[in-house]
Amino acid sequence: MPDNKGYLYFPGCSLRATGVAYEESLLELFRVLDIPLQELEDWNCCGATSYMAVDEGSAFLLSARNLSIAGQKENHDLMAPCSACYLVLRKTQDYVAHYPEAGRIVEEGLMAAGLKPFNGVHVRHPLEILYNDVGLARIKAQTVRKWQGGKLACYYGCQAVRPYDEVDRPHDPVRMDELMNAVGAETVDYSLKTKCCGGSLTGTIHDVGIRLNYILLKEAVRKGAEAIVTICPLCQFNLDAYQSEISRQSGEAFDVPILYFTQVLGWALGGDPKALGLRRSIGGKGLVRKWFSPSQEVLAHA
Amino acid sequence: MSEAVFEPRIVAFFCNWCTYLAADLAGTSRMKYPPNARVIRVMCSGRLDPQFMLKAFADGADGVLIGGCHPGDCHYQEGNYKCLRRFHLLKWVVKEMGIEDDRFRLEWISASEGDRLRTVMIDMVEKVRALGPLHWNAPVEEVAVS
Amino acid sequence: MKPKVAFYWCASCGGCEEAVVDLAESILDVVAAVDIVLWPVALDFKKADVEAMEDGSIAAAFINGAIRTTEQEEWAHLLRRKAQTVIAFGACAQMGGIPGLANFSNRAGVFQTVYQESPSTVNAEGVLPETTHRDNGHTVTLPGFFDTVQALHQVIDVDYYIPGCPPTPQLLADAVTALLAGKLPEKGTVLAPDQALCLDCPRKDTKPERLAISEFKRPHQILIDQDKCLLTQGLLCLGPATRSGCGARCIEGNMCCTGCFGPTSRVRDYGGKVLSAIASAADSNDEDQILSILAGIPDPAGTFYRYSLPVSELQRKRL
Amino acid sequence: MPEPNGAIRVGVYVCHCGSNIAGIVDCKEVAEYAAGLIHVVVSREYKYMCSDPGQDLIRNDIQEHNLNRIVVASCSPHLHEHTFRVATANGGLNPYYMAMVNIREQDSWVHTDRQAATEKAKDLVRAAVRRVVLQRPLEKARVAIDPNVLVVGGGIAGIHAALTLANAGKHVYLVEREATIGGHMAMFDKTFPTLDCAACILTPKMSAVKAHPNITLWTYSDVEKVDGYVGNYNVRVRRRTRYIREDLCVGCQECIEACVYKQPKFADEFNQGLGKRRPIYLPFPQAIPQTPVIDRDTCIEFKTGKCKKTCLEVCGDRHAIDFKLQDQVEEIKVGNIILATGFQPFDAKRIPYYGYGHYPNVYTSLEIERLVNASGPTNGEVVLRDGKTVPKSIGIIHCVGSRDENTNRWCSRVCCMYSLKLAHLLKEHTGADIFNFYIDMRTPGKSFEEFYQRLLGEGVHFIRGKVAEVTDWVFDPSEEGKLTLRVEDTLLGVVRRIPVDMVVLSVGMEGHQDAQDVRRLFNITCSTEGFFQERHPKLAPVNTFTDGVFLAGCCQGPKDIPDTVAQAGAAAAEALALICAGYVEQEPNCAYVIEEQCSGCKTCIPLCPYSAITFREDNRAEVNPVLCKGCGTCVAACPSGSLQQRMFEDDELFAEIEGVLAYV
Repeated sequence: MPDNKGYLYFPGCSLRATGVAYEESLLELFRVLDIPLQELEDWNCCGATSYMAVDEGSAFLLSARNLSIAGQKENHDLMAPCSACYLVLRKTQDYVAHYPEAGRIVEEGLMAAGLKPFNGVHVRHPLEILYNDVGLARIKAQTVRKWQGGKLACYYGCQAVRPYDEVDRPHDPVRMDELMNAVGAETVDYSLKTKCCGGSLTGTIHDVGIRLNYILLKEAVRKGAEAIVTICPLCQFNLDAYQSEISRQSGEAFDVPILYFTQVLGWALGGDPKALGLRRSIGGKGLVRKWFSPSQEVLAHA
Repeated sequence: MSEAVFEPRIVAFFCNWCTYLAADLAGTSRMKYPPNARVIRVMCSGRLDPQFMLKAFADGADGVLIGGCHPGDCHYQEGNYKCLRRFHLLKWVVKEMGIEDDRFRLEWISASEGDRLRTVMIDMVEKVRALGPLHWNAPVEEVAVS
Repeated sequence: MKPKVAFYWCASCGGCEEAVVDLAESILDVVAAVDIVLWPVALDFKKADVEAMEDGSIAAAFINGAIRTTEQEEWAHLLRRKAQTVIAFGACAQMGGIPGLANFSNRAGVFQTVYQESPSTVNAEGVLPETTHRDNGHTVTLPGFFDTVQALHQVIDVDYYIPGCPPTPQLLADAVTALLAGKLPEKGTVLAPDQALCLDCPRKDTKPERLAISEFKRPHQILIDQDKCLLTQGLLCLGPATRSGCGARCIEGNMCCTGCFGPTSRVRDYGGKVLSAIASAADSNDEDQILSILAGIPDPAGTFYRYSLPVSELQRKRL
Repeated sequence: MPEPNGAIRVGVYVCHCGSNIAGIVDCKEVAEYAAGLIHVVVSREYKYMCSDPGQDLIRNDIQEHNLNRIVVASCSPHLHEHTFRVATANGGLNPYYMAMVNIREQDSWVHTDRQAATEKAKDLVRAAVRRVVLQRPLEKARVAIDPNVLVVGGGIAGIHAALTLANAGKHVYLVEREATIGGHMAMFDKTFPTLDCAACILTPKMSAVKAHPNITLWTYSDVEKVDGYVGNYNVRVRRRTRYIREDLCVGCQECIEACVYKQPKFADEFNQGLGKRRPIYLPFPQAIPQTPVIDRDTCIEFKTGKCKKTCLEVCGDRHAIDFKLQDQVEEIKVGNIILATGFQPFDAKRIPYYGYGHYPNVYTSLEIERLVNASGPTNGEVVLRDGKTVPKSIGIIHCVGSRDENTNRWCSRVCCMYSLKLAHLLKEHTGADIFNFYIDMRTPGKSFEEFYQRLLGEGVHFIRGKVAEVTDWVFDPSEEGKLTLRVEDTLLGVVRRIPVDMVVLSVGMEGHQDAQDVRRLFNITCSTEGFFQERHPKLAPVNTFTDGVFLAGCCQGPKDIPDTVAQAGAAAAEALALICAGYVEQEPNCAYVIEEQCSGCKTCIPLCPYSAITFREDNRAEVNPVLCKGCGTCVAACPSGSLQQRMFEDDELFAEIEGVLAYV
């Protein structure tokens, strides 16, 4: 679809909390791309993770309310940057369409709330928007700062790519890699790109969560990556926030920047470094400062 | 059949090579579907004279289902296309006579699609059940007073 | 003494009466040969006179028109009693004919159109016909009007049918001759050839062996070729499905056959059969294309059942 | 219609089929109901109508009660219509005075409500009774069988079928798409469980085909068009040109050596791309025919027109090479067709988490066949893609693209055995540690299980579990530089990580990509899995629903070499049976014109797919009964009702419609 009419934007809780750097860099990136984003008014929790596990029906209803609001809008492309939001919204549509039981719950719920049933809402993820709607060609063309930083490991996590295959190939996604390459960044063949980041396990069964993140960091480094790039606030948080603890436990010192792909792209496309939420990084502060500093500005098309 | 829940009468015309075999396959695979349809076998859906379908409605069928080979797969090369042409023109006529769309269907079901046959049967019965009886052959009481 | 013959008209336009008159001179032979005891359109007889006749005293009753009122029904029964042979005369008596198209509606619908909606009507009070009406002490009555129009044989037992809208004088003459000679065929026969019109069509040689219609035309849309098969010109000629015996008069007049002679004896539902033949000729295997080709046929049901709706499988529209 | 013996007397027979029908349909009630129908004189229920006593029941009743119409309510007419026609004929009636009612496949087997199923059976029986009353006596027409046979596909199935027929003195056209016959079997190294060399047993048969006077071999050719019917098929075959005349080429192969490409440069299909070939090449040394092919896409002459054409020079006055050669189109007449088009191996790329195409040292089983083969790309030396390292540990994953909801659900039947074979061969060649990962070990076949035992003895490791992924991420230093298989060992009940140097994916079998086109070409059906559908899974495994078209080998479903050869023989025998009979009887269901009623409107003529209707001098249509296949399309269209179809007359069908609906 033509990006001039822009997208409806569903931030979700993460982008207003642990993942605020994601929102900052995303908004800056779309600003430089000159693609308008219209925040969905009066949006509520997407119903993700724990809620989905406690009471599926209510979780669907939470999502359904957001979809219903979006359904009344002119623009039906609803962008959900958080993988969890993306998945639950998408899953709600899917279940309502294919499982009468879920359909009934949602229909009755919406009716009780005086909301219209949603139709034609197209749930989108920024990775797939940048790849399909904007396109590598335009990204290349608009790259002003050639990437001078180190090799990157693109980490997709699970929720954005499975079970739905609209964001990328479920088992071997490549679009983030291609976007990174498009702005001159080299990516490593990272075999764990869709493995588990522990999700909320870091909060519940801590040891397991920590171990999973340890594996991710260790393999990225082994493959020669100096930073990990993510498309999901939860992945980013887990990998970033627990690095010191992981280092302590494993006795291996990790100091790896965990970036959002929108930060790298935003920077490459000439966004204001201050607007990219870079200062919020925990791991690999030094590298982040180095890579995104004016000294690194090499004109791409010079 | 008890009128408690209305059990529609469906007359199904199946071609010998695809849909009739699909119905046999559904049987050998022990798939279950409602018993409302009565199947009449013809060699090819191209044999179906619109008079047959009209007759079925006139005699009290609540729905008529035609099953033929998928386009391009007709055992007789193009019989199903002839059926398709007649079906559409007949469907308009039948509609003008006040018979709802869901009562008259043409479905392409190949010999290997036992499951599809089952789905179509279930769907057709449910849709016709929802429409209620047609009872064309029920005597019309004529009151001449105005 | 001469055999008694009766002519009666029910729901019809009068065209069939014309057919009788069209016997021209030869009508005198008929008059000479038979004794016309009833012919409302030409001579004045009262119902009482007919009732007074002995049952079976009329040799043959030619009844034209469909049955749509109680009066017509009564007359049909009356004549059935009085006549040895009843002949359904013309398309309306045989199949319901043009009046039969009223079966796409019902009494209420017909009254609505005729007494209220038709442009020529001024009926502010919305007065509709009633079977009985009291007016200062007097009661006037009208026949009842049926919801459904019926062909003659759907009301009484019919011996023979003479098709056509109207029938040709020739068919009538032949029938009368056969009647007088006592040479009538098996009961229930349609007194006309049992093949389709194409057989007698003057243009039959111009029809290609592989007809495929990619667009249906309407007479006003094209300059109709005087000599070419009308179907090949994309016109909806129903000749292939229609009984011959009319002498292809419409074709001679460069017009399509509309099917007034009805189907051959092998066909149960004229409309269903003719649409099958027509649809088969649609020149495409692509569903959308098929639809757009067939969409060129105006009012399919009305076209294919123009004369035969009341005797078709479905007989009338479901309201 | 007039009866030889006066009134119409119908006998109705309701079959229990053991409990298959009687389990749901109340056969007694149905029979009693039928007894009350007009014209019905006898109405019985019986356990197995298709059994001899069942058939005798019909015969005796016909004589005792002088019945003149028979109705049998049992299974699908596709199964037993013939049986009961014969029974009817044995009673002295015309076999077409029988009508069959399907109350098994389309009633008892698909419904659960006893009462409703019984009502349905009654309706169908009532309709059949009304129909049978109107049925006419008919005679089957005979059609002569052309003794020539077309065999499509030159794998072991096609080869064996062709030789069988040729040895029986019938002429065979063997058409193969590739440049050589031999099919997949020619690519195999050894065959399980006997481990005899595939080439050694196959190549003699290949040469026999070439040499056989009764076989016309067309390789590098495709069947383009098929029409006609059993006994009389007209087939058009396109022989793609190889730019080398088969008649002039002596197979010296000097042209190949002489090619301007000093070194082979292009991926060699026969060796699964593990080896290289030149633009002018012979698929493999024992190829039949021994005529090289020039590949347009890689040949310089075709790409630029500026080649030195050294091949042409060396061929010299033999003039076998001609760059201007065109495809040849052959038109042949055959009576029977045997399809032996084989299978295609599952594309391992479809399972990304096994890393095929991503990690160089992940191989398909077919690649390994070539790798261990003495005449293969490495002359039988098993090395990794780097061309030198000999693997010290090898993992073989079974059921890749088989028994898998995400790809193919069916078992490919041969993978367990060939995986064992490869395990043996690889161990033999490399002495490596070999791990077989299997879901279930399936070794049903003569001395298959023994072979499995033997492998266990050879110290091959067997791990029961579906491999989750093949990955290069390192968890433990021992995994560095290796491929790690992550798998749940369901016998130990633990998740294991097993690092290996080489991974072999035992890919399953699929129907060919173009199976659908082929199916249409020959007017047969495909199962949902994409294999050709046999007429009956048990009783007609090599027949199709199109008479005179038979199946052999893996195009019908996965099978090993012995089963394939057996089936090929069976297909040949089926064809021979028809040829020897000399004729087939045609179902008398063709259309006919009621002359005196036809008005010559020509509506029917363009509708006939077989041009069986002609327009006569006397302005009437006429149906040629030999060409008519009995679809009835013309009948439905005849606007004056002057065309009818035998066995499906208008009045018979109207009676059937009235019958099913005449309920109270």
